[in-house]
Amino acid sequence: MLINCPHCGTRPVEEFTFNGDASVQRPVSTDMDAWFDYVYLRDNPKGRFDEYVQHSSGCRAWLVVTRDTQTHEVFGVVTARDYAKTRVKA
Amino acid sequence: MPDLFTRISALADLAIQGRFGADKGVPGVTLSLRTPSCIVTVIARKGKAKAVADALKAMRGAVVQWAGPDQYFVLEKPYDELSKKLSGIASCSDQSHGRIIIRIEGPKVRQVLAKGSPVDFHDSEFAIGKSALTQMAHVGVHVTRIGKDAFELSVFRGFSESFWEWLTEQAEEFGYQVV
Amino acid sequence: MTGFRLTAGGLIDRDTALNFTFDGKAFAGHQGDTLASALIANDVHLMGRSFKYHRPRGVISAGSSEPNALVEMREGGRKVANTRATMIELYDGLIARSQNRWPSLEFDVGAVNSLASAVFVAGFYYKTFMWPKSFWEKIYEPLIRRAAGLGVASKEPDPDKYEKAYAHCDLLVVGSGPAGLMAALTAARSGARVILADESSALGGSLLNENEEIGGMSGLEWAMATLAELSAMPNVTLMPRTTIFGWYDDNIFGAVERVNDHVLEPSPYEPRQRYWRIMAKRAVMATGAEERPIVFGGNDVPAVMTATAMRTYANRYGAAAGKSIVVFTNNSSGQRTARDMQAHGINVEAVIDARLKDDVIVNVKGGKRASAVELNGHRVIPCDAVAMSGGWSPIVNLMCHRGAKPIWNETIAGFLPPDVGPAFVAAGSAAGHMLLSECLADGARAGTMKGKVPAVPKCRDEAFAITPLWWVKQSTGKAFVDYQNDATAKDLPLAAREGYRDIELAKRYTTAGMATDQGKLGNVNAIAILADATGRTMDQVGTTTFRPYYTPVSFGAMAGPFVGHHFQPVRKTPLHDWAEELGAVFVETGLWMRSSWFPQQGEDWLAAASREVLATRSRVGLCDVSTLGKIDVQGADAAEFLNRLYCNTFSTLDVGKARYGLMLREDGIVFDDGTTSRLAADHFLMTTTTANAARVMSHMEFCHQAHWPELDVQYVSVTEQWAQMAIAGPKARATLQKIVDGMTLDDTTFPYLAAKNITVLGGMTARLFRISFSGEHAYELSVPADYGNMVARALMQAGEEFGIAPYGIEALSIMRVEKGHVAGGELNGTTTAGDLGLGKMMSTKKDYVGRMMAQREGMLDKDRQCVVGIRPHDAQDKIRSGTHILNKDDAPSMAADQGYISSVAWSPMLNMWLGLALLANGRARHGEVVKLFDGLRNIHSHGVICDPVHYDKENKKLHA
Amino acid sequence: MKYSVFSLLKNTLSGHKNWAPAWRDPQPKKDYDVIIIGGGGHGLATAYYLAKVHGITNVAVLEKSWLGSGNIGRNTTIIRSNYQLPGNNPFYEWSLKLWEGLEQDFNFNAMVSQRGVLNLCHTDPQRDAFARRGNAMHLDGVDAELLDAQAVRDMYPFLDFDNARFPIKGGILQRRGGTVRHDAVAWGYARGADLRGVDVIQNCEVTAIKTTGGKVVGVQTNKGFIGCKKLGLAAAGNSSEVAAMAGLKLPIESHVLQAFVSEGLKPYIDGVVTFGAGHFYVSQSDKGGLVFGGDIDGYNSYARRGNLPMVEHVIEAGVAMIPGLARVRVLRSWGGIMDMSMDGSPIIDKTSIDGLYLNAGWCYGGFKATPASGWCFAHTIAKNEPHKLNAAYRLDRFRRGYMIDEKGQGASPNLH
Ligand SMILES: Cc1cc2nc3c(=O)[nH]c(=O)nc-3n(C[C@H](O)[C@H](O)[C@H](O)COP(=O)(O)OP(=O)(O)OC[C@H]3O[C@@H](n4cnc5c(N)ncnc54)[C@H](O)[C@@H]3O)c2cc1C
Ligand SMILES: NC(=O)c1ccc[n+]([C@@H]2O[C@H](COP(=O)([O-])OP(=O)(O)OC[C@H]3O[C@@H](n4cnc5c(N)ncnc54)[C@H](O)[C@@H]3O)[C@@H](O)[C@H]2O)c1
Ligand SMILES: Cc1cc2nc3c(=O)[nH]c(=O)nc-3n(C[C@H](O)[C@H](O)[C@H](O)COP(=O)(O)O)c2cc1C
Ligand SMILES: [Zn+2]
Repeated sequence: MLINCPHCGTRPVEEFTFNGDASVQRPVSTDMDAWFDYVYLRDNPKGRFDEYVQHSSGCRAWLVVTRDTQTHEVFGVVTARDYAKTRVKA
Repeated sequence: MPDLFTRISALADLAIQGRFGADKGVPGVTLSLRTPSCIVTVIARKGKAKAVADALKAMRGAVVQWAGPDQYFVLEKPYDELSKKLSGIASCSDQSHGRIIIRIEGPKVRQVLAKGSPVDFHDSEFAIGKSALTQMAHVGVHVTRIGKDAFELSVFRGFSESFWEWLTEQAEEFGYQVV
Repeated sequence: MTGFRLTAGGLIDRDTALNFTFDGKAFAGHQGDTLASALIANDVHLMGRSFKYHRPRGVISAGSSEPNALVEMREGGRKVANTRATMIELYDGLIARSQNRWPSLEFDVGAVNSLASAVFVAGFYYKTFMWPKSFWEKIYEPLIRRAAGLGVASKEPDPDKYEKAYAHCDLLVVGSGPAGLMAALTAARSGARVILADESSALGGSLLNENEEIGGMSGLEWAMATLAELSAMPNVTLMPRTTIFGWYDDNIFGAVERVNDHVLEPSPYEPRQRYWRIMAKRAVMATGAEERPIVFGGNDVPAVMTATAMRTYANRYGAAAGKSIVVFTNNSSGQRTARDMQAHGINVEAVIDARLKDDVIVNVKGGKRASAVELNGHRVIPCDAVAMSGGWSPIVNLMCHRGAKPIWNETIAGFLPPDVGPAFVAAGSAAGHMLLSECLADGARAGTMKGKVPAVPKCRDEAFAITPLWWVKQSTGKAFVDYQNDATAKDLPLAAREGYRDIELAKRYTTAGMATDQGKLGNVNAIAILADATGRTMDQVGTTTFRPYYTPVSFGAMAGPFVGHHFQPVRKTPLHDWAEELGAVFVETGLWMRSSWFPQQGEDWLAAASREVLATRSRVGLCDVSTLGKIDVQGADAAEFLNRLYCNTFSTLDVGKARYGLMLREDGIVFDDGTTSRLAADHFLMTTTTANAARVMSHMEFCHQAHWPELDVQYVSVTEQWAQMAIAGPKARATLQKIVDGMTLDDTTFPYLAAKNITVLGGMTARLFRISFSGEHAYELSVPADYGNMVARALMQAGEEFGIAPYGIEALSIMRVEKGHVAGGELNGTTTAGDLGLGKMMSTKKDYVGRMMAQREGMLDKDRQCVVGIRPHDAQDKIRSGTHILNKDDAPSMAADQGYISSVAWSPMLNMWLGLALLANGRARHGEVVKLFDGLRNIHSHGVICDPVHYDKENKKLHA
Repeated sequence: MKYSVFSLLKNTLSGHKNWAPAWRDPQPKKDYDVIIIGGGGHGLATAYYLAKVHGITNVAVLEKSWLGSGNIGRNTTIIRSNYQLPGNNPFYEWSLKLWEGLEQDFNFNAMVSQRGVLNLCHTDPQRDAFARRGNAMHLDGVDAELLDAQAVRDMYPFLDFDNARFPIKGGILQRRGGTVRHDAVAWGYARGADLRGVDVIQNCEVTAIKTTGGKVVGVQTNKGFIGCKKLGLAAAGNSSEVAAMAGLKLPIESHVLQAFVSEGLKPYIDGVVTFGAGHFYVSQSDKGGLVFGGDIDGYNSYARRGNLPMVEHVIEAGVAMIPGLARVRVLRSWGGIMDMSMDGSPIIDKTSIDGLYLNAGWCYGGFKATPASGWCFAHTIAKNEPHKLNAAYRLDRFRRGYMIDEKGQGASPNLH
């Protein structure tokens, strides 16, 4: 699997570490249900999936990789920074 | 500012001069240690990326290497001077003793690097002056191309012995020289 | 011809004589031979025994699909099992032995199995060996295990080296036959970076063994000319002896280059094999087609082989499989072999072409070497070798490695590769083209990077036609589908009758296709027979799943140089040399080597560590703590960032001060701890535990970039920049004072938890912290790494008059247990701040990672196990980590479990064993006498629960 | 037809023409008392025990593909009961006890082979953790032995004792642990269930779950609608997908785990050995292949195949543990989809929906659990309440803060 790091260019998967679903968002509220959802519940989709990935053996940037969990095809990569910003807007 | 105290490189005992590995005429690669007076990590503060880039471009006598998003290794400029010059726009951290820089050059340099890193160092992909962060032999490496067939490999001090052992073993089949 | 070596022809150097032994018997062959061709030239066909019935077997193929001729090669640490005699290049001094036979290949006792073969049908294991119950493990299974397997593998370390490497290209061409050569040439001429790889020892593919005509020259000459042009181009890499074993995501190919398997011993500077990860923008699968056997009686008798194999031995190796042969075919390949063999002066007794008349072979006579074939209608034709061709299977493996299934094609009676997109295309016979002209044109098409497809040289075509014949049902002898695993034509209908109808179930029940050749020859025949037995078509049955490895890959290649001591890199601290001088014993801690004790004459670790503790607590000690993670945290929002990372507050920390901090995971469990100092309003220095340094860094990067990108904060690891040493004990200050520049250390200039940039030894930059893990009056001093050893030596000198002693992490952990400080044993990923007695640190005024989840009922349950001190009830007793704790009068049971001892230490101060434990509702149980259960070591005693702080409760020494 | 030496000989005489099918190939009825989704080990075992122990035989097991095509058909076959937490160990020990009598019970030789499971340790803290675990096992009456380096060397002299980066300091051994012929487990349970009247229906994919008034009434499949009073989910790697059909969101992620087998060899290693300084464990199958594996690839995946980095990672560890492996060849590698839970422990429980039961979250450890999982799930379904052995495997434990986290990795499925 190859991931195109916005900072470093295309690198193979061995340079990255994964941290699961990026679509879940850390709640600002103190609502227990929202927090439970965030920490424990996952859609775990078969198909298109936004995933946190760190270029840990490279520039160390956290990225959000949109990938098909069945074919492993990568559709796109953005930095976690930009992902967070656009999400705030949305 | 010159060092008041004598620095003992972590590779002092290993990087012994001489010719090693296969004896096929010209050595495939030549290895040497580069010990800059200073290495400083410079990270731009929020919204100051461009200001920092410009300031570094303007800075005379500094060797500036890309080291991540809005982040640089600046060589040959003391930490104190840099943090003053860049105060308010960047955060500086002294790494002068934290990293070991190995220079590797010669006709087989790319074959040797290819045994460690997935980065494509082909002329068409990796211009002179370009830096990359990658891994070789389970060790994080900062690579900079400094000439046609010449590269610098910068690793954390603590890994340098292991890394040197690995690197020289990869160079054996071509024969290598340590200077 | 002399013996079975043809007098002319072949790509062998008849002037070289290479000596080798097979089963101890001496033979000679030529440069260019494989072990198989050399044996055949020496009239040796019996090369192995089959898995289940121990049937005598010889070569079926001349390539990597060989199921039968597997041999054991070399000796000692270089011994390797199951090597294909058809792939190993002959070298002088080669040693090979046959496998899976006893006492000898000629006479193999195991052959009795074939008498019982009527019982040993597919799946018989599952129906028996169940009574009496105890017999399975005592008798049946050991027998089965001894019978199973083929070769014997070495258990000695391998003296050879292995390497790994990455390669990048615009076009990877897999296979160097006409299609592959044409593809490579076309792409290379257009300037693309091309890699051409072939598993064979020489490039050229089938052109090395077929009589073809291309561009007015022989196919071989054309291949050599093309290769000459390619090898002259700087943008082309030719890789013979290189098997592409798998296709992975995003066009990454795994390959193994057999750099030195064709020599007696590699040069010390070269690897035996090199494993490649090839990243190809585009790739061409020009892997050709595999010729299938026909399933008929005795189709496994030595000297029965595929038609292509027979003519390959003759054409490429100058070795005759026999002197009078019979050909059995259902397609044009058989005619080719007959013609070529005749041209070599071999008698062709008969060509039985199933397409012409309904003659078929029902049995092959001659146990260890074919002597005659028996046709339906009992006609017997004497012969000494049989060539068979059941048709062609395009080699589609690689394209199916990512899940796509091949598609059945009636006209060629084979499965064609699936369409997997433009980045990886098939060409030539691999794509189902059986005519040379098509293969060349197809190769040119596949090799065209952009623009129009160039014209290809003219060539002579062999017509191709096939009428499927899978299984000669009238067979009188055993007819094999999977040679190596002894799966016969009868096994598949049986599997179907028993309900294992799906091809995947049939595979697992009969083991057809599961041997070392992965059914390269047999699978399509198996599919056809199963289709017939279940009234389904070929595509309804379909293939089993294609998986890596195209051919088996040695562990060594995959491990590369990362074995033995080099398995993982070693990380040394800047004080390593200093510690070594003082005779330190180093211990692996993650990748670090840490000095753990400094034994003197005749001391074991406990004596040494105890002495080090006494020295430190009574005088002064020096310890290397450089491995602690150090992270520079700067920026306008640095304080706010730390507030969110730690459960306690850092914005209130004064400049020049240090504070102990506790980090939680988002699930409310404790993650890491350490002291963090404020060097300036916008500059903190964080320390982490050695174990978590990397994870904490990555956690910070995640929190900042994913959660709080708005924060103006920068951080970088400076762990390696600083040599850090703890100076602890009543004389720590006095010792330190002697090297510190221009400052008198006292409680006003440098109070407890002070943290400052200073200089030492007359101008050396340094950082000094007044913190203590040992509980003593202590400091931690950081100096630039390259000066570390020198400063440590200077401190040893300065402390000499006070009787300074170096101490290691063993002494350190004794002292932290004495003081009840939690560490790894307690920070085990399941404890809360409350469990550790640090609940009060959790701020109620701010948001921080882990705050919410820490409030769940289960996290606050009073019966949670929390940290307590523990001591033996009888002060003489020893206590051990991992011992469980029960109520004094409870009988052992999981339900009665109250907790366990997490850390222990022999305390030289209190002269007894002390520990920390995690105990249910522990804080309420100080003073309670408990039962200590150590069933593992069968030690049972009693302990007393107490406050975790065993020594100097009032912290007098800290401030002394 | 009962399998025995005699039936084997009898059928040999008749050229094996008269073997009865191991299971029928039934068409689905229009409704069942219980439907189990998933014809893997757990689903089939559940049906088997529903029929055998609870007398509930109007049961269908719906399998979307061929029988045992899931993880039961692709796991590395290790069985053991060396867990340390109270919620886990009694359950896994019961499973091991069921394994010990399984073949006679369902009259199918699954080659249950207790040749021992040895976990190596390379540091003192590791040894302490093993001591804690071993003593927990002893508390539960389970066999465990703490070995020092010499004792390990006596068992397996060919491990790397002399040149290792991380020297072997000892290990923990469970002699009753071992391996089982994985496919045969699926086949044995399927045949046993079929003989007791259960419909095992292959190539039948559930595409929707129908509920009315908060109660399950049946499932939509590619073979049409099938009604049921109770519905058990045992879909392992596909649990999230199937649960979503009932509107449930699970504390589970799906990850790919690779496994490997070497070329067939004469006896090389007798028991199961697990490396403690990297991800590698190995045993030898009765066919002679070295069956081994390591860690999950790390990224969420529903593809039954992995990538090269984990292959290298595993094999590097393999040679570090057994230098002699360098010249052994890997024959084949594959992958399976793990239902990785948020605390590394499984869920066997009722759900918020009446008549809907959940069996999931097995991570890479559910093969050894197969008998007990079937046993407990059958009980939970039949009695509409958990058996005491699966009482801790509640779905709401995460919300309430009672995780069962053997490794202490927290809510990061790919770290368990
Ligand atoms: C490589 C690997 C190695 C492993 N090693 C071990 C080990 O050594 N020891 C151990 O204890 N465990 C091991 N495991 C874990 C173990 O295999 C699994 O936890 C266990 O098999 C899961 O239970 P199961 O058998 O019921 O799952 P499965 O066999 O996967 O059964 C689930 C079934 O549900 C079916 N299904 C899914 N969705 C639907 C639908 N919509 N409709 C109908 N059917 C559906 C699937 O097709 C599948 O057949 C390993 C797993 C893997 C992949
Ligand atoms: N007349 C017949 O019966 C008949 C049938 C089929 C093919 N043919 C002829 O055979 C020729 C086929 O040409 P082609 O170029 O398609 O195939 P080829 O057989 O000439 O070359 C294929 C090459 O690929 C190599 N290879 C296969 N898998 C590999 C792997 N995984 N890694 C590395 N190398 C691998 C093989 O070693 C072989 O050298 C044509 O001339 C065709 O006419 C004739
Ligand atoms: C314990 C075990 C042993 C195996 N032994 C072999 C073997 O000897 N030969 C073989 O070809 N495959 C073997 N396999 C792998 C299977 O062929 C198959 O790849 C695996 O069950 C996954 O199925 P799939 O590849 O069809 O997806 C084995 C699998 C397991 C779980
Ligand atoms: Zn990057």
